[in-house]
Amino acid sequence: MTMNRETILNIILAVLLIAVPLIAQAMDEPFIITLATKVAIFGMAGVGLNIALGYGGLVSFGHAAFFGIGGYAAGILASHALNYEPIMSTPFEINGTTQMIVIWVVALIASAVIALLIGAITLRTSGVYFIMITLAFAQMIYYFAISWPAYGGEDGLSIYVRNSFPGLNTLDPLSFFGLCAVMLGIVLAFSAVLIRSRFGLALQGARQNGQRMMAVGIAPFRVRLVAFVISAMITAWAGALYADLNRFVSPSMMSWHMSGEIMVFVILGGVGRLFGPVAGAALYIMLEHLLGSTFEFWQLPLGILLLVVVLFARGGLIGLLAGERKHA
Amino acid sequence: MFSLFLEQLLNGLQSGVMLFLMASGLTLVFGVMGLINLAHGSLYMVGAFACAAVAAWTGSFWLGLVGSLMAAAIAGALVEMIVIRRLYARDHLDQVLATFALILIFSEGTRWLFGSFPLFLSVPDVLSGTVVMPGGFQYPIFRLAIIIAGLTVAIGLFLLIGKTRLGIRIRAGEADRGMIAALGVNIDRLYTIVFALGAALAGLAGAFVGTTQSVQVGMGEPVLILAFVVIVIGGIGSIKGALIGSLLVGFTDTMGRFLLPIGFEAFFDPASATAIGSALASMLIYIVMALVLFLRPSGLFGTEA
Amino acid sequence: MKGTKTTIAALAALLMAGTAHAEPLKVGMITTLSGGGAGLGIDARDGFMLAVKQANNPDLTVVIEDDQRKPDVAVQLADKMIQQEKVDVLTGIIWSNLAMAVVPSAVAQNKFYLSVNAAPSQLAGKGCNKNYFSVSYQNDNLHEAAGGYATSAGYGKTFVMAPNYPAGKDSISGFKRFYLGDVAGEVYTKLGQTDYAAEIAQIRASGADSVFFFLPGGMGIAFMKQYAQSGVGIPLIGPAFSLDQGILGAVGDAALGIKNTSNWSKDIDNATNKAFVETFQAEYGRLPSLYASYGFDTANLLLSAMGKADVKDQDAFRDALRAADFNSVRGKFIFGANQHPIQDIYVREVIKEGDVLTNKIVGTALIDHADAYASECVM
Amino acid sequence: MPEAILSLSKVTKQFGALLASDNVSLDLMPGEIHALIGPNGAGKSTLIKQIAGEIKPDSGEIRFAGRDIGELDAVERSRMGLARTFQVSSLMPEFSVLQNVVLAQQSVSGKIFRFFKPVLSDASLLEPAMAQLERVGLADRAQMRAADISHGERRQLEMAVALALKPRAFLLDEPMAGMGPEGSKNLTDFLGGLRAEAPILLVEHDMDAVFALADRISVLVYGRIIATGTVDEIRGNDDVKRAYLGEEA
Repeated sequence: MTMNRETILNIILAVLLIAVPLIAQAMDEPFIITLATKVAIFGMAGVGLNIALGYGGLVSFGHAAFFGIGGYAAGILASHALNYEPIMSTPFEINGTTQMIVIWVVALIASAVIALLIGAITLRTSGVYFIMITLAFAQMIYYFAISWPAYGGEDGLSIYVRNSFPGLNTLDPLSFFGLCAVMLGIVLAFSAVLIRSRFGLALQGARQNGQRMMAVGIAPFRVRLVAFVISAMITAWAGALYADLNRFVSPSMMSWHMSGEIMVFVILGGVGRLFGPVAGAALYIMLEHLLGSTFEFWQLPLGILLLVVVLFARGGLIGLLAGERKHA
Repeated sequence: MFSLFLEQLLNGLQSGVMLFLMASGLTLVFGVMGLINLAHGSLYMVGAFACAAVAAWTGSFWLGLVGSLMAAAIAGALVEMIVIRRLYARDHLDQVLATFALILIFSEGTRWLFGSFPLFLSVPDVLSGTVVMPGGFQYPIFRLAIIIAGLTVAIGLFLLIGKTRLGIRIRAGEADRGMIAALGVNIDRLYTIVFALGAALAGLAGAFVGTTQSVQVGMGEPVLILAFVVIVIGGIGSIKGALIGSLLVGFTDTMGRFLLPIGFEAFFDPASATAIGSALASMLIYIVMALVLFLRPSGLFGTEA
Repeated sequence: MKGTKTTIAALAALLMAGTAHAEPLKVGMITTLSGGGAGLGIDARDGFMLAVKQANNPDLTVVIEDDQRKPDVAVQLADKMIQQEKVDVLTGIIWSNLAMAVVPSAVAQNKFYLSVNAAPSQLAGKGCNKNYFSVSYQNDNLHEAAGGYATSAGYGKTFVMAPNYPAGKDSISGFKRFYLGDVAGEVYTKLGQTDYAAEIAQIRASGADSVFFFLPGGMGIAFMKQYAQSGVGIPLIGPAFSLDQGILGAVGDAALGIKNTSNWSKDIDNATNKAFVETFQAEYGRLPSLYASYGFDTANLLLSAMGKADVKDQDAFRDALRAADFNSVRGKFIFGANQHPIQDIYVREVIKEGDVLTNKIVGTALIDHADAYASECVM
Repeated sequence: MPEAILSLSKVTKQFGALLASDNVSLDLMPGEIHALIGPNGAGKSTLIKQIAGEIKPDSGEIRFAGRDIGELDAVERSRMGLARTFQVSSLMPEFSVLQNVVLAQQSVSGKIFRFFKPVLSDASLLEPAMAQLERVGLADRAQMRAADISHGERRQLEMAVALALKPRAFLLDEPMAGMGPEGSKNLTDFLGGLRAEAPILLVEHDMDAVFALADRISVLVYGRIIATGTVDEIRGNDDVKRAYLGEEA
């Protein structure tokens, strides 16, 4: 395989994402590591959304719900473990845990079940209706989280101590970054493989021409539903990591702003591009950090910059730097 | 109890009419230009701020109202010519991102100009006070005025679309862009006018709502989401759908907040009934929307598949 | 010999104490400076910085960051302040949900946290911490005072209303804790709700003799304007948040006459308060709000402790904070065992001074009031 | 007499006041090419859509391979072996020519939900897909984007996709539309050989092609079949002349 410009760009991005925290560690700038961790986690959430949005053409405006479900999986399990209260005692006892691996599995299963339910209803619609009905479901879950008192409601839930991963001191910023970076690598690799697989071909087909899909005997609905579920699971996984980054989870993880932000990462970086969400998250978080500490009305230049990117740099950052997308 | 029920029905109507002002502009812009405009809520905020500023400066709410219409229409026309025009040919995603950026620009720009504290805007003296309604309850005159104003706008809008030359062009534009351009209509100008009209409707809603609520940065966002719920329920692009959707959402929300906690008292103790009922009430309109789209994936009056 | 040693030790201690105020101290302020709730954070910041400016202490450095009212952003800023800026003290958070996100982990990392506003019950009771001080109040205080006032004013059928989220539920239970009459109705509204027609109709129909409401920010503005238009006329009682200086202008005459409970008011009669109100107005061109007063007191508490101990000596610094040896705009200032203030809470009424709406103290609701959670706190 | 592979009886479909299909009865026998002709707006495409399952008839019965398929959707009908091409090419524009065929191939294999193995290194899909491209003469275009090939080539690709489905019957909706004379001739020859594989229901305007290929012809006018018969019978039918050929002449 010869390397095209996008592959080279992806490699540069990956190297940068790993190098920056290492340099930051050497220069004793630990907050940069936190920012890089945030990029990795939001990038991961974006990679999840990109499967539905970029490859499947399913513009979900409600992915924050899954991000939050992942976060709450971490928060709820950890809070039960830290308070030594079983989650349920009848008919059999289930205890909380602070093991990330268990938490991830729970986050993946919970998000899959809920995405299956939401997808089964929302995927009957298309276009703007789909955008808005996914938003509606996210809002339902958001308001539920706010008014449900058991796990803190709007106050959210503190984890106090970051959950643990075998053989790793997760409290050390660099180690935790490493963990998140590896997870990002895994979902990126999975995403790359997925899109070249039989399923990936069917998913991209469903985006381009649903009528043709039916004519060749593939039901686009089922393909889209599976893609929606996979997409939600990856975003939920990122949500679980985000809860651990902040050692805190709250309904704000599920707000429509968060859905919008995850979407912005994907579009800013380049829709349907493997590294698009990572590039988008990196750019957004960098801007937020640089502008936020210099100017009280920093969201004004941020807005203008976003506008310029969408108007003049079509195909996002990756599109700008690597040219148009080659056929899949 | 019965008069309370009547009063709540009227409240539902008023909240629906208010929503219609917001939603009609949104659905018009979508119907004609195929544009998803998240910044519609910002134009609503512009209207409220302009009304408050002009009213504070001149001492007259009515001048403020004129100011809000003009400010929102001008802001809308400028935004259309500078930004939105480049987005018609793009997909919904680019539109979402660009108008999301516009929200940031409008919100922070407004905060820069007006500061971070809410502004004052009040009901004009002529419309303050209450009247006794049939059924025996007192009702604020201003809310009645909003109902009348909103219904007038609705009728005006139906006449504008149905009877005037501009309306014919708008309908033609909805049906077929190429066709109307071929007929020699200046499509750029038509789009600017339609967008400014939608913005003015939002600005008007902002001015009305500003008198009864808080004129502050970010005030447009909750209403924006509601307006989207409305137009999706009604069928995107349909003014009639926006009207029906607005009323449905207005009634559902008001009656839900009123009746659900009472209803749950039949099953739970009062404290949990209030808690569960209120929680459900805050989710209710989204549940209704999901239900409508489940049964009719293109909304009640939608044509687009 | 032994005597000499003691003398030297005492001398050394004296010297160290003497040099202590020369030790630098870095404060990280995380507060809301953008978006809808920015007014509160800006007031708290301005009050805080006014005191810092007046003290002109070269050893005090302040780093300020905007949390955008997002808990996750607040947590990351706290990490930044602790890891990178290496601050000794954190402060500034306005909202309880953000405080719950930041405070537990900050104090666990041995940083001091001084609250300029939010003081959720979790941090006053079981979750109290020796490094956490609330300068403002405990969240329930003003609601409790409202309950106390309603009782003493002779109300027997109060309608209560708050948003459907934890702080809202806490406010209602705080009110009921000191309210002896009957509840005519209890309504939880949607967080961020802007139209209260349905609730106002219920109030009118409830036959209540008073209404207690806790609706912070824009929600309160909307409710009061609509309530005034509705002509219901049943007296309103609320905590000061909805009737504070920053908001009154936006409510307008609809706020006139509303009774509200507060631990600070610009007409509390003491020299510090007078000077504060004057200098704040001179510096920023507006009247100070509640949040500005909390910010101002917080900075002065910090400065007083800096004068007594080095922040690196945590125990000594903590004792210096506990002593609260500073001139508060509230007059006397004492911390209770859980490091929340024990204080008088006043009843204010909204009045007009010339064209400007403001509050006037009309009575005292609770004297030397401590919070309900202090007994659960084990340090 | 062998049983019809596809048979319509009394299929009726109305859009508002327009009767698009009026009591249409029609069958397709094994090994035959049955052409459906009629003037523009006669309801040919609507009929194809009803057979393919994209729209539902108001009444009437459609049987395929001995089974009533009225309740089956387009996907299920395709999977039963009913392959259709579209009047206006309907392809995956961003896919390569090869990917378009592979997608169909993968449907036939019945294994869509495979998430890991790269599809373009799967010989069990690639080889048959390339074979179909070679049959329609598009092998040298395999790596080009479907959006970038010529109109005629897109028609050929439609055929390749249909072939890949290994159908039991073809529904071809104007396969010659927009093709040059040489392309039409080539396709005519190709279709002639195809009837041995599976019978074809052919909607076509190109009368030369129809008369060269069809074993039987049905004539649809205003939603009604006014005549069915061999080429010679239709040529000699007065009704047809009046209603259809007469108009053209």
